[in-house]
Amino acid sequence: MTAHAHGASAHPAAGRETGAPASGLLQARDVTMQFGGLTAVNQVSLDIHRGEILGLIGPNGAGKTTFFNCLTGMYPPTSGSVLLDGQVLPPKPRKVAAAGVSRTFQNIRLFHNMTALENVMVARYCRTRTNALDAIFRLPRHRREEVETREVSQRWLEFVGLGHTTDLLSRNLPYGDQRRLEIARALALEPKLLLLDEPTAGMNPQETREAEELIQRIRGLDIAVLVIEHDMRFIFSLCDRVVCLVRGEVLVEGTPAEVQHDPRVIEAYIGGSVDLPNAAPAPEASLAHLQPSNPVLEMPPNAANPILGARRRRGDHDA
Amino acid sequence: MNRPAFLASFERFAAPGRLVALVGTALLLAAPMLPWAYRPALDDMTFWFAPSPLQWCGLALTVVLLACLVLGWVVRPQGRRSLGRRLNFNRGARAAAIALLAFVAVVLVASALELAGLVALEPGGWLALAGAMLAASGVLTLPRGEEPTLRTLRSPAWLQILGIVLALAFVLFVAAYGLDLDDPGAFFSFGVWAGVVVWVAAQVGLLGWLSTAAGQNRSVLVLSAFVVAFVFPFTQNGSDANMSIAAGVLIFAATAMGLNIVVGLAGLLDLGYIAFLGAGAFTAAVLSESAFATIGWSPPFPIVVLISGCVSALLGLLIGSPTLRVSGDYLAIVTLAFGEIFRISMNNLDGTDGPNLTRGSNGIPAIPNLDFFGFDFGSPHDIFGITIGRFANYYWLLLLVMGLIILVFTNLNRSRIGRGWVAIREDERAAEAMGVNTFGLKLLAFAGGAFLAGVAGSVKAHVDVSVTPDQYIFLESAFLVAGIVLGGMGTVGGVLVGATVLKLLPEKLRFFEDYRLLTFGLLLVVMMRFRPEGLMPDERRQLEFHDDDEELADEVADDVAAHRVGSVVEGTSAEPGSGATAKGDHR
Amino acid sequence: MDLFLQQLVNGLSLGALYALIAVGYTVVYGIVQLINFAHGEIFMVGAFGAYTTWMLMGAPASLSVGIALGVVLPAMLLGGIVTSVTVALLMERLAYRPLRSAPRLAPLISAIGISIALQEAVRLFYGRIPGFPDSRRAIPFPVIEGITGRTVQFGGLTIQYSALFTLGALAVCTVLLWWFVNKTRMGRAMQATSQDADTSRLMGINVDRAIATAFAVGAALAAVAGLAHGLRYNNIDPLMGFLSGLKAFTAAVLGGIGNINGAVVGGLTLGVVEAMATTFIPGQFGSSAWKDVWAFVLLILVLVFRPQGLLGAKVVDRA
Amino acid sequence: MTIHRRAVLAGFAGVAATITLSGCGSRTATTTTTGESTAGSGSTGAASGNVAKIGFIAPLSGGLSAMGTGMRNSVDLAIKQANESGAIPGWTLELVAEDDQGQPDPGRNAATKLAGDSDIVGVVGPLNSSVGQAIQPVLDAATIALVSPANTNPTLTKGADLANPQRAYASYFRTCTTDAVQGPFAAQYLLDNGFTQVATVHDKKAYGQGLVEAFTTAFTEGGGTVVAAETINPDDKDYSAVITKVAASSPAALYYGGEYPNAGPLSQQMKASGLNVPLMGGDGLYDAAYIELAGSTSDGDLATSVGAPTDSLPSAQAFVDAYDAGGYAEGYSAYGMYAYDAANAIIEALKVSLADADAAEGAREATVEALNDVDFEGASGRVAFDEFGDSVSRVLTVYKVTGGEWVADTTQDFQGS
Repeated sequence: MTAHAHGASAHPAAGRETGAPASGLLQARDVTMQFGGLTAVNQVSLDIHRGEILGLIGPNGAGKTTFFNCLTGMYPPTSGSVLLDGQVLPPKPRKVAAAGVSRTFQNIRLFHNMTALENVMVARYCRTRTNALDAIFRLPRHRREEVETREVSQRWLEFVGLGHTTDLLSRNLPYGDQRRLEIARALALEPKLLLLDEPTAGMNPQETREAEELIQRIRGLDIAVLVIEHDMRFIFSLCDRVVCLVRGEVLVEGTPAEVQHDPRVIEAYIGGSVDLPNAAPAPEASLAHLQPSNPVLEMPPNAANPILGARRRRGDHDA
Repeated sequence: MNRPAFLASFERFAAPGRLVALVGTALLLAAPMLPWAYRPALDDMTFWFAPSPLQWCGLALTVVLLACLVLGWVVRPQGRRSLGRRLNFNRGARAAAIALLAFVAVVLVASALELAGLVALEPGGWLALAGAMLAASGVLTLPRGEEPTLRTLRSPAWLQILGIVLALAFVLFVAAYGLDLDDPGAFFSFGVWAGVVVWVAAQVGLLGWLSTAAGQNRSVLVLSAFVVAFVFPFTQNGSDANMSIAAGVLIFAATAMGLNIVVGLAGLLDLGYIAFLGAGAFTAAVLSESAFATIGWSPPFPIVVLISGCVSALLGLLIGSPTLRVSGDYLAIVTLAFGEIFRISMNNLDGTDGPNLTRGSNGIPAIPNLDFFGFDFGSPHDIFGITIGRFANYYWLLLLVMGLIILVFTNLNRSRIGRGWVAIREDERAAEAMGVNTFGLKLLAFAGGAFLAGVAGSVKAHVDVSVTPDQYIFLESAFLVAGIVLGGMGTVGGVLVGATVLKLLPEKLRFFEDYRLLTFGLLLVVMMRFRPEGLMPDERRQLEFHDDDEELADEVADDVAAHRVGSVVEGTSAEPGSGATAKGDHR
Repeated sequence: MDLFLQQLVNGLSLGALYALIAVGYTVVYGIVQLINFAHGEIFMVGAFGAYTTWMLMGAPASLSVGIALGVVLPAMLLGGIVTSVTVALLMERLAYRPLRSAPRLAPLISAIGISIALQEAVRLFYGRIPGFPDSRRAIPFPVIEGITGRTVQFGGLTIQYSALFTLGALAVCTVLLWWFVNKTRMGRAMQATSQDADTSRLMGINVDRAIATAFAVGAALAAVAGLAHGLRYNNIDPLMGFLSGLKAFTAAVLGGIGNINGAVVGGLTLGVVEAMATTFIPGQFGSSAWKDVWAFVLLILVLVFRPQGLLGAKVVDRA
Repeated sequence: MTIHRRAVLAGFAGVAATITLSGCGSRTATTTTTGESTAGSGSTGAASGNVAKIGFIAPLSGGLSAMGTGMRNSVDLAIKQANESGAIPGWTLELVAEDDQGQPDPGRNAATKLAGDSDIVGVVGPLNSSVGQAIQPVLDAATIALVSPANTNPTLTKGADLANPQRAYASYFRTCTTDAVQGPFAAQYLLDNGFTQVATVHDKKAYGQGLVEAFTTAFTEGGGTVVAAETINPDDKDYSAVITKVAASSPAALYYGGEYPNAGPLSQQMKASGLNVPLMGGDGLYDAAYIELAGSTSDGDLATSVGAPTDSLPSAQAFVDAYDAGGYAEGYSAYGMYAYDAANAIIEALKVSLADADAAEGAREATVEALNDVDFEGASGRVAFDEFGDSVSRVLTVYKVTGGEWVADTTQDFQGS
């Protein structure tokens, strides 16, 4: 799990290379975000290494998405800075994207009335140079880039397993496919770092497994992944490192095993209302301790939340 | 709209219904041979056995009705690819009968209004009405069946091209003949007829086939459309009156097309767009050789066109760069305010309240005619024995401008820039997060649209001879927006239709003039309520306005796929093997 | 100095009129985020409603001050309010409510349509009522004894009773509105709806009624403005709503749209700016020919540098 | 495949059938359509074979339609009278009335339409100077005489440089006087009556601004002082800021360039805010509606208007009587008399030009030439044109609001400036 790839190619066809030393890709330095009197993110510092998968967990309202928005320039942080490859990222989403950080959204934000392919093609915008005059007079550069954009985008669709959806309107895709389309769109930006905001929310176990596998393949392209997720099982089996954010501050940072057994994390989650893994990989001393006291876990298997119910059944089966 | 349930029960009586309809059709066939009115009204329907043109129009529709009735009976809709499914004759018959009823009713009412009243109608008219009513009531019993699927039919290229050419020939005929009608009643009736013909074609499935054909033969469509537009002045027998109107329509359409980039593609509502047309017109006027021009420099016209465009674009940047950061609703108001600032400024730059640039409210009159290499736009020329007057000359020039604007519009739309605009329209923040330069693209739309309006304005100055500030008021901006909304945002055809309707109807229906604005206002409200995507909508736009309509979404997706098949085929034939080589080159 | 004070008085009385109309824009925008472009026409309809009431009372003239102020004026006010509110509610019900979930362009275009249609309807048809004056040109407003033509001298200042009436109307309306919004059930329902319509619906608030109330409140104030306009300028015409509406909207944005106090402050500011621009800007650009330009330039500047307006709070866009 | 093809062909039957129809237009070529001349006259049914048409362009719809319809009726009256009296032997005159909505664009379309009609020999109109600018070249290219009853902008006749006037279009004439006459006349009146400190206000429209400029020049030349020069926005209702500014310079009178819809409220507000001086303006104020809008405080306000008061001029009285007898639904409005005179000027010219012409189109040039020599006593006074095409009539009257009515104060044949 410590394999780090290098090389400029971010293309899906590129192979997975290993052996390079771990190096800092993105550094968040004392990032603070305040809304009026409320401090949503407080002095968060975080390093993301090349090619690693970093999990970001924390109870609801811990500031995870706000932190994401600070990283991607959607919110200019009240103080602190974000560096990518040693360069300060300007707080403009577009420039952050061009620099190589792309993201998906917690609530899917596809361009609903565009086809799947067009959605991905939009993300090629900052990787192409055609200007208005090229386009108006259909100059060679325009023709060349159009063909290229179309092909590259199609390959990204295929990479996430949506090769057959090219001409379908994104609003007509099944929920899971929409999530994957969002990832394809983010990948088409050729990012160095991919930020996934709850990529498995609302997915069934099958889809979750596929997502896990997809993220592993993305890492295989030498793209670092920062993922927010409530599904602990997913996080702990996927990530190289995990950071736990509570009330806008970093509580714990470490390997999945360390974080999983950290009493502070467990305590933080007692107050939380989110689902907990009921079957962690290391059952002897894990968050599973908390099961009796967590109200969520006392819900019957087929409770109002069918997704939760499904996940739980899968856990039972695994156990 | 769902069909009331009781209508479905009628279908038991389909056979007798068809008979009733056939009887009605027979009456309709006979009626044009009789006089319809006692005295001449519309285009004079007082003769025996000599149908007037409008009566011929009705007769043609009757023939279509008869054909649909018979074919709907003979051809059974068996199998998905059968003739009956492809072309739904029952729907066609229904549409044709209802269309005929509407047409006959309009003709009779118009005649009665122009004459003493209903007493002036002769038996022929009543016979036609009776026939139409019979036919219409008869066809109500016919099963409606499914939507015709002719649009998915793959037909040979020559047939498609023939279809396009015939359709455009029909458009030319309607335009030339309709414009020639001076009588408001006749014009209105003919307009209704043209409208219902299109509707019937849509119901049968022919329109779907045509749109597929047009999509797959875009260059043929464009070429023949321009040929038709080019030929139009020759149908006028040397009269310039309609060409003057046509020039006005073209200026309006060209401006609206520029606005369509801003509103239709980028989704920015600009309520002061007329200012950019005005800026172009004033620039051209000031730089013209008019004795009233305030700058003693008059460069050749092509340079003036460029300068006009640039001045407008500069104004667009000036107003856009600070305000495009504000959200959509605010932008609408800021642009409205800008339009007012422009008008007031043009009024004030008269030497007393500001530097003398525009001569204030007097404006700049006496702008001379253009002269290209000895071709004087102001004087008539004889081509093929037909006199081509002043406005016909300008009409051709405007056609050129229009072509340029359409080129800009469509090519931008089908590029990464166009995709960026759609993305901004759909979800601006997501677009920005995906690296789209939202501000830059919005500014480009704004400045680009302004540039095109400026170009149109520079020609307008010469066509109009004088430029005054009171031509560039808010209402004109509202009309431009309405032209786009009416036709369909984001489409070329829609804007052309919208512009024609908004400019032509008031010219031809003068008696209606007092109610023009009222109708216009109500039309906007009704359109937004019932068909916000316009008469000829862009498919994506249609979806935006009908967010919850899944059926429509599937249908559009099918269409997109169908078009894609066409364009892929086109693409490979144009650039053989380009796909394979590109892979290697751009890794 | 007298000149300055006199212009201040002129500006405040003009601004009070703007403010009364601006409240309508602000209340409606606050609750449904719709620029009710036709609100200027509601103001016009209010003025015509007041005039109609006067005509229906038999066009009473040369009355004693007591009857004019005690009977005729309140009746006209009531008539104006009833007319405005009726038209506004019809408009909301028929044109806006069906478009509530449509893209934002749709209601805005619809509003322009309503605006033009209302203007034209009054222009074309009002004068056709037997005995009513031709509405295709300005109609002289009735003389109300005790207000029309009366002035009070105050030092070197001349203040018309009609100006005092307008300012007084604004003061009373502001207090009543504050009471209504903060102290009544419906007012609180409106506030809740403007915060989050969906949640409010879940909490049992009749959102439709809250929105309709917002339209009605705005219309009532616009009717007061319509009457004040008639008294102040002695004539009304079908097109008077356009420019006044535009200025009032400017005022609403100036003060911070959605903020009732902002509308009042914005209106008064705008009025004063216009009056002062007429007198105190030197050179060619200082004549009254440019005052509207300055007003609109002010609007653009405010939107650029302080989009939330003078009194508005900064709103964070939810990602 | 065959079945598909058959399907398509069958579908085309409809379109094909309609297209072949274009061949049936033959009947229209022989049958003339009724056209828009519903307002036309010439219904006397004179047996004479030749028809000459007089065109008319003015706003027949929209806000200015009251004036336009009055003008149209007056022209109609003139043509009817000419046909009845057989003014032009062997010819019947017809009116073709077109609507310009008061805007250049439709005006241009209307003019083009008239120019394309070979029977048109002259055109009366338009109302707005901006429309005049747009249609002058169209009609001039076809050598059709255009006689405007209402355009007051001096540049229409004298060209861009008023200091070195040059006739812009040989075919353009007008029966009304220009701003260049009314303004100085008002200036002289004010000076004669002891007003030497005057403020000016105008509405920034061509008419108002032209009036104030002409007034200012004459007034300062005559020894008066313009103490304040302001403008208002015609869409505005609140003039208090401008009034305050003007009042600060303590004028003895205010000269307003513009029309009554703004002038009335301006007078009212001015007096209400304590500036109790007379307001004076041009013929745009001379309307009963001014007094209604200005209210009871308007007594003493002044307006100049062209021509002598109706009751003092027999030809004017005759026009009014004939108009009333004509049974027109609308009043003849402010410019009715000038429209009547304009039509009669064309008719006078036609007496010369049509005398030995066989077709109307051939008489167009002669009509333009003959108009230069026309000289007769019309409803508004003497009708004749100077070398620029302007009316030579300079009889003007000052009216004063007295007891809620316009009362003639001074009538003068004004020869100043």
